[in-house]
Amino acid sequence: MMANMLIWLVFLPLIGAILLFTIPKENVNVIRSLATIVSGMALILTVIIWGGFDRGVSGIQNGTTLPWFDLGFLQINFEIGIDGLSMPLLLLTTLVTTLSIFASFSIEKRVKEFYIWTLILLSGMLGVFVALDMFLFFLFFELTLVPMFFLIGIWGGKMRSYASFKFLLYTGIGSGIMFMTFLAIFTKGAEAMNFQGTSFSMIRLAEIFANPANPEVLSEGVKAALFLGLLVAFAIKLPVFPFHTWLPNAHVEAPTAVSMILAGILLKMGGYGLIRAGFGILPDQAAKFATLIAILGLINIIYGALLALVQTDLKALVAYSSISHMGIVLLGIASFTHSGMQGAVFQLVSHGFISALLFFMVGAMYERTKTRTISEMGGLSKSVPILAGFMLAAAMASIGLPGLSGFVSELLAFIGIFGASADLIPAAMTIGIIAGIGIILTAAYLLWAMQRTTFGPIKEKFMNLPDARPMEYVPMVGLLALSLILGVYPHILSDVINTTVIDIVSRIGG
Amino acid sequence: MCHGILKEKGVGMMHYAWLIPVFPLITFLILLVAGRVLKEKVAYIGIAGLALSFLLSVLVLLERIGGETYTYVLNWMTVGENVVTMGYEVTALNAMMLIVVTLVSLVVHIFSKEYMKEDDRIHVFFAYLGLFSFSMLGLVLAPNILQLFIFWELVGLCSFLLVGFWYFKPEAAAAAKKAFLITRIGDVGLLIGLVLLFNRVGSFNYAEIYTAVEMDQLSAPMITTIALLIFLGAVGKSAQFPLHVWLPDAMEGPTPVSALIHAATMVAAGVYLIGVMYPLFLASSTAMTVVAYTGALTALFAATMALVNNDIKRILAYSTISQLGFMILALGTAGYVAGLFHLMTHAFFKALLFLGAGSVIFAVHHRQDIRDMGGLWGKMKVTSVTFLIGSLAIAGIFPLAGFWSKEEILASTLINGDGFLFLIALVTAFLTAFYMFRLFFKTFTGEFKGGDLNDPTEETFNEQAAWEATQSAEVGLDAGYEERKVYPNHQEVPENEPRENAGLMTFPLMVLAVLAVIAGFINAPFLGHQLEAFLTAGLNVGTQPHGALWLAFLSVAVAVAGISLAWAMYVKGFIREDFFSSKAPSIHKLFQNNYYLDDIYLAVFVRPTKEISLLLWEMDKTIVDGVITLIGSLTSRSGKAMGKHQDGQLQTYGLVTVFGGMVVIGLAFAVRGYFG
Amino acid sequence: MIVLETDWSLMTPEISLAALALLVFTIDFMTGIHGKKPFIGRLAVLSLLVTAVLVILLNPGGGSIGDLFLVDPFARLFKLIILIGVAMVIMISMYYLDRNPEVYQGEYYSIMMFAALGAMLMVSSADLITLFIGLEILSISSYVLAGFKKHHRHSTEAALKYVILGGTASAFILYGMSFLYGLTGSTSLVEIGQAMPVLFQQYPALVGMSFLFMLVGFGFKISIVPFHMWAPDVYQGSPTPVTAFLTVVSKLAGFAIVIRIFTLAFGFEGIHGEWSFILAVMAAITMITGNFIALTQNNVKRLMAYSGIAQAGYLLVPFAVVLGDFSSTVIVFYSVAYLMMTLGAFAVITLVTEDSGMTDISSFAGLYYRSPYMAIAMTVFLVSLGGLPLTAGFIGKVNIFILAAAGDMLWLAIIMILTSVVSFYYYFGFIKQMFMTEPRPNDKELFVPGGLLTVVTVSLAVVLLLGIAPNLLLDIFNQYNWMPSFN
Amino acid sequence: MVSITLFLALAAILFCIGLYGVLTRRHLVIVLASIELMLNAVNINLVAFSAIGPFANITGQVFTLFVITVAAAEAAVALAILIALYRNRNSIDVLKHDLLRW
Repeated sequence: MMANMLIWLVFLPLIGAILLFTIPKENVNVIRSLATIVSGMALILTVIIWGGFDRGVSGIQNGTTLPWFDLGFLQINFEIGIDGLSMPLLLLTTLVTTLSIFASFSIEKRVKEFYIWTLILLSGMLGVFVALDMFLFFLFFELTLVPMFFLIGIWGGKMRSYASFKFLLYTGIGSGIMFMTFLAIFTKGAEAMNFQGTSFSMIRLAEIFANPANPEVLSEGVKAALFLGLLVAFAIKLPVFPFHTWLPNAHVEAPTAVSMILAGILLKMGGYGLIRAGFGILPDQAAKFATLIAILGLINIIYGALLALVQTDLKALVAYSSISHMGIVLLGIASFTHSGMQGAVFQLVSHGFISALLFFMVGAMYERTKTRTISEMGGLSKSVPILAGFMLAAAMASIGLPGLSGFVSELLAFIGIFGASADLIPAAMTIGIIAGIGIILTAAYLLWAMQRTTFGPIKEKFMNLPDARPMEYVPMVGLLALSLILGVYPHILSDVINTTVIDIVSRIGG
Repeated sequence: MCHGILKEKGVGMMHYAWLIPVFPLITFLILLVAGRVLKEKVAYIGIAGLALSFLLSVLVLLERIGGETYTYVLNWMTVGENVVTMGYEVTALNAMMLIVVTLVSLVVHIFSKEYMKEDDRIHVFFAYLGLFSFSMLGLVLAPNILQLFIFWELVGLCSFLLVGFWYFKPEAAAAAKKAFLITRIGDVGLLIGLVLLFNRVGSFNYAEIYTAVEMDQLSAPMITTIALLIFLGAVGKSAQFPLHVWLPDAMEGPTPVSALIHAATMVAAGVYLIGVMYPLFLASSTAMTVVAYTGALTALFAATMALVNNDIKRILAYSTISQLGFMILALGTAGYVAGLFHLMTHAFFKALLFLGAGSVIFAVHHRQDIRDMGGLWGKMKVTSVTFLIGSLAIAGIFPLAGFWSKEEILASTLINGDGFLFLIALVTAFLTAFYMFRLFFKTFTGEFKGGDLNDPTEETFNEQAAWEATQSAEVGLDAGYEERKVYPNHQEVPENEPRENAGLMTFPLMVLAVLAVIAGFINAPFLGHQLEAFLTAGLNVGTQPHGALWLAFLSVAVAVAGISLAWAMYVKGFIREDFFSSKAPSIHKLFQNNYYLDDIYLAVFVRPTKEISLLLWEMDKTIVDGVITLIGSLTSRSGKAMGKHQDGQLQTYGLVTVFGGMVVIGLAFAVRGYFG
Repeated sequence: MIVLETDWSLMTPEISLAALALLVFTIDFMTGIHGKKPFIGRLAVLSLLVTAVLVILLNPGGGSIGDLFLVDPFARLFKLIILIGVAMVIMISMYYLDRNPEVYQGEYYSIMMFAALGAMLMVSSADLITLFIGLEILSISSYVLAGFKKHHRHSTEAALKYVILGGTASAFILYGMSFLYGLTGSTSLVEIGQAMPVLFQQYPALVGMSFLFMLVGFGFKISIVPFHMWAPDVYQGSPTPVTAFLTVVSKLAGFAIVIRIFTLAFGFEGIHGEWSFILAVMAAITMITGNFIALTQNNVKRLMAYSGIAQAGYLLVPFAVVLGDFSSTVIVFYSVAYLMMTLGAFAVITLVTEDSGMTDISSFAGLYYRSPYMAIAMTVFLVSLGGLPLTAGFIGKVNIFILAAAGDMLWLAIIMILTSVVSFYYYFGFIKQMFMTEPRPNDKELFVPGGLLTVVTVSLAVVLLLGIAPNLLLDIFNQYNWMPSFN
Repeated sequence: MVSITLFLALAAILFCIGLYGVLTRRHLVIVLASIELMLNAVNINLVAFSAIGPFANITGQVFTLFVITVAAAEAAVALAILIALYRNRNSIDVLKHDLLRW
């Protein structure tokens, strides 16, 4: 039953998109409501799945394997399922998408298309999080490219064309590299099994790779190369320095709702993929490269924060802050501890809500002031106190204020990195301390931005800006509340993640 | 799923201790949602909430005296095999703290009702106050260091919000940010410290940490590291050297806020933190030494800066830093009770002084420079008298509260510290008395120098204040500082002479004055050190030092000397006011400019960071992204180059085809060796 | 082999198509050569469809006429592809000819049908002579078609280049064939294949040379680098439907015959290892060159030509990796996908370029506003060509990846993946024009004639259907024993 | 008995001359004639193999007939195209026809 629900969940938005096709484009309100209803239904489905999720099981639940097509020498299956890793991200996906649909009601241009693409995107994202077959995973991964290209390219800002192409090609290369590595993994797995029962199933391949009986085919060098391939592929999506440069462009140009999805969900596919494929199939290699991952994470944290410090565009600042925050994910998973891994997943979810909220706030401000340049704003608390308040709340969440979800993930990641075994990461302590500086920098750039946008004397032209519209409360309150709930009572989430995390960590003999 | 674990039986008042922070939280939520509607009545809601909290605190304290520590926790998060819990705990220390916090908060609420009455955003103010009270009480009730940290950050947030309450003032905005940022440095230390603790102890709970320390589960260097990291948190929060620079700037907030947060409660949280982690500190002599010296140095430095400042609130701020240094010094010299005792007494008299200052500022229409004041003694009777009591208390005059606690600190430095620390403590005590009475005399005695209060042309801030504001603004990475402006809150002023404020403002002063007089007796030797007995029961914090009688006389003598000097300089003019400044102008300037610490931070940390960031950004655009752009353009260029052969000439095509074929043939033959 | 004993019914589709083509030719002749003749177009489509039905219905068991003419699943599938492809091309042409009445219309259709006949003959042939005849029927028809706008300078220049280079290529093929014949004394591919193991031991150089000469010639026909030079010019100059024909039908038929020859004649294990590497290298160079040059193109037809070159590279990959049922399945599947997405795209291109009178990519500006359906369909085709999900192109391409990886040619798969990403740039350049650029001021809403609409709709449906449910086709393919020699 | 090698060499030379002509001559008719030359090289090969090859049989000559026929057809089409081109451009110089490029 549940498994069928997963299938429904993935295809429901696509069906919704097809339904939207049939509605004349003049019926803007019908289109908006339909999009909301479809994503709302997806949300309800995820909540039901969440409710039925067995927290005691570490492996895959609600799995289904349907034969899809046969190449004669290889059966490609539609293999899906969820575990403690994907469950939270599924919920994140539907939640953020639904809220971003609310946030996109202000879009007047080509409304119908907008929602069609959004729903297709939603299908793709959900698919990524449920796919257990590498082929399927790649399919859904690629499926997100096209809608995103359109969403940035049509509804974006001045440089939208550049940004959309950069996104397409850069992340396209990323998924290309990913699939190359998948192919190599598949081949090596097949070789190891003497071409008996070859499969693209991640679960199956993980078993094959874990089998110590296959040493000669799966030499260390090969496995290391495979892992590095996955690392690079997902590093582009996450993004990790130095593969991050597409992100600021994409964010700055993307419309608010799209930025929300991009930062809130799309980046998460990178982190998820790294854990699912990289750590799932090649845990020993992941352990071997733990130091590298940790250092990359550290660089991300510091580099993103330093660059955010000098941004003049508020949205670019938030974009760089995303880069910085994704470093925490890397730091967490590199530590190979329960807390670190859990912190990473927690951060994926938490950053999903927080960055979406931040982008929404920046968008709302932009809509009113028509500028994103930090120095041109100022004193907005005066004219739009509620928006300014939420923006401040979002910034605080991003800073990692306790009581909001960002703190929990940072805490867990820190516990992780400081608790990392010295065999894995020799300089874990140093890395952790430098990462601590990153936290200070985060506070610095966000507060600096808040000081210059919402505080200070107000400009004459911003005196009569309208404050939050009723529709805007939905994403604002929703996202903040989610962050608050996770921050105040993280058990809700940690409960779901924990068993899976224990399972992942145990794979390196921990 | 979320079942509580009742650790100890005996459900009494203490079981309901969780309500203490919840009342202010409720007021916060009410005001957040309905504040705009309630408008004038918001103050009553806030006061009512706090009053309930205070009452409950009293009940809890009464039950705790003679009772046992009460703990109640819930599962908060599962990390691997470890379960992190959250809940509340009533110990002796936090029972005392509850009283201090709720009481000070209550009177500040009452005071604010009048003080903030003309502000448009009074509902926001009271909401923030409620949130702060909630956070501070939550901090106090925390049964584990993680929960403490959570509320620790929340009080930081409230401080940020309240310092920046008048957000439209650039200097307030800058100060708020500075306050948050600099305490954040300490917080990261604390965070790392508690993470390290967790990794080694497997729990955040105080009890388990104590046990771990006792059972030697932690290596000695690790204990020192953790203790120092935790101390870093305290340094930030309690504004100790070198992270003290935020507190003077934080005076940009409304005065009641300064009284509540930046004098009585939040800044004392650092001291409280050391208090709750005291077993850990005791286990490391290195850490204790660092703590003691930091406290001593801060006490002295801050006192010297207070000597030369002219802003009434800033003087009090430096005084606060100095007094906090005292407390930390006490803790660093094993004076557990002394430090916490001083925390309590200080809370009362410093809140009193701040509220008194607030009352003055209110009366003179939001001027803060003491050179523009004077002669208020006759005009503001209650304020003057209570302020005098406060000053005497802080100076350490028998039998006021400050005397008892300060004497114990001196004792502890003398007994457990070294001579140097004792000397510093003594000098600071002298300086304290001097600058407090400099403030008192300049404000309340002599002639009123403020001129016509209704004169709009009157520039009420001097260059000094403006300069400082610039500094604070610049520390905040904000080069584009705007011209300093004054934002009077009072649109209409009916009279042009300062006069005593309404009862709602004087009543809190009186309450606090009474406390400043009597609070000291709870740990008075002749009453048998009641507080000490209460606080140390069941705790292993070492024997508490007690001073000999001569120390008491010495301490009073020093205080009297300070007061006399101030009297001689500022009332009688026996010594010219600029005597020291003219004799040693460089030192005077050094004091006045906070030892140039702000400049140093700016030059050493802020500017380089900014420069590096700019450099990195350039690099990001040119190199990191440049490589990508280069790859892109190389691709299309190579495409162009390949397309160049497509020149439209039939025979070129043929040639390429044939040559291509020949190359393929050649390659095949070369590689595969068909002629083999 | 006695003529009368032969089962000529195996050739029924070819014979009937020849008859129908002649009929069309005659009708055209009788109705005067000038003027618009849509009915002849319809007749041609009908004839092709009838032939297609005949291909499906007749000889399901296969068989052969001596060793000259083979009917096996491989041949039948490619015949279907050719017939449907040509039918669709003709439907596109009907619109094109409607806009260009100066072209002799009846001839056009009948020559197109003859070309289809040649292609059909070619894919079924198992003998060098038959093969050559089929190839030349196709080629000569193509030369004529390329130059069909005889008053148009570009068209005639294209035809000239095509005929001269094509002739040279034919000479290369023949020269290679002559050695094969000389060494075996037979023109039958089957017999050559049987003799090959021994022959290769005896005369490796001569066998290699004949193979490579044929490779040059056929490489030219299927336009793989470095024998591709003619393609962009000819594609650009030819009438747009002819370009579509050349890109799809001619190329796929060429592929079919290359596979046929190399399987039957050079297919045995010993020699496959020798040339598979060369083919792989050529496939790689083809993908790189095609995609890279396409990046710089502004002319739609030229761009599609380079895109077609790149696609030829993709198609070459499975062939280079391994020969057999698996690779045939993959190739045929991709051929079907390629047929549909390319023809669909060309239908839209014809519509747009004919409407605007120019072949610059900017003629697509704002197509979404002018004809949303066409824009969306074009997007699907382009996305499919680029190899993005939910389209047949994605499945086809990924199958090729997997085959390459499984066949130990991961590097080839990697090049293919990377160049595919490069191709996003120009495919999405179209999309940008269609969706993200305002239409030019004089562009009105586009009227889509029924024929084009049908082509686009059919292609769209097939592309999407195969993208979602590739098993519809693959399940059938997996049952096939593509060529007798695969056993 | 003449060795078959001689015929093969002749054919090879013819083929090369033809190819050279195609690639270098500027007159289009000569280019066409060169293609014929290449095809004739093929014919010589086929006939030689047919007569004195290792597996001499008649098929080669049949093949030759087909090649001649097709070559004729091709030449006809080529010349027709040439004429059309000449009408359009007034030139049959190979180098002049480069409208389509890049």
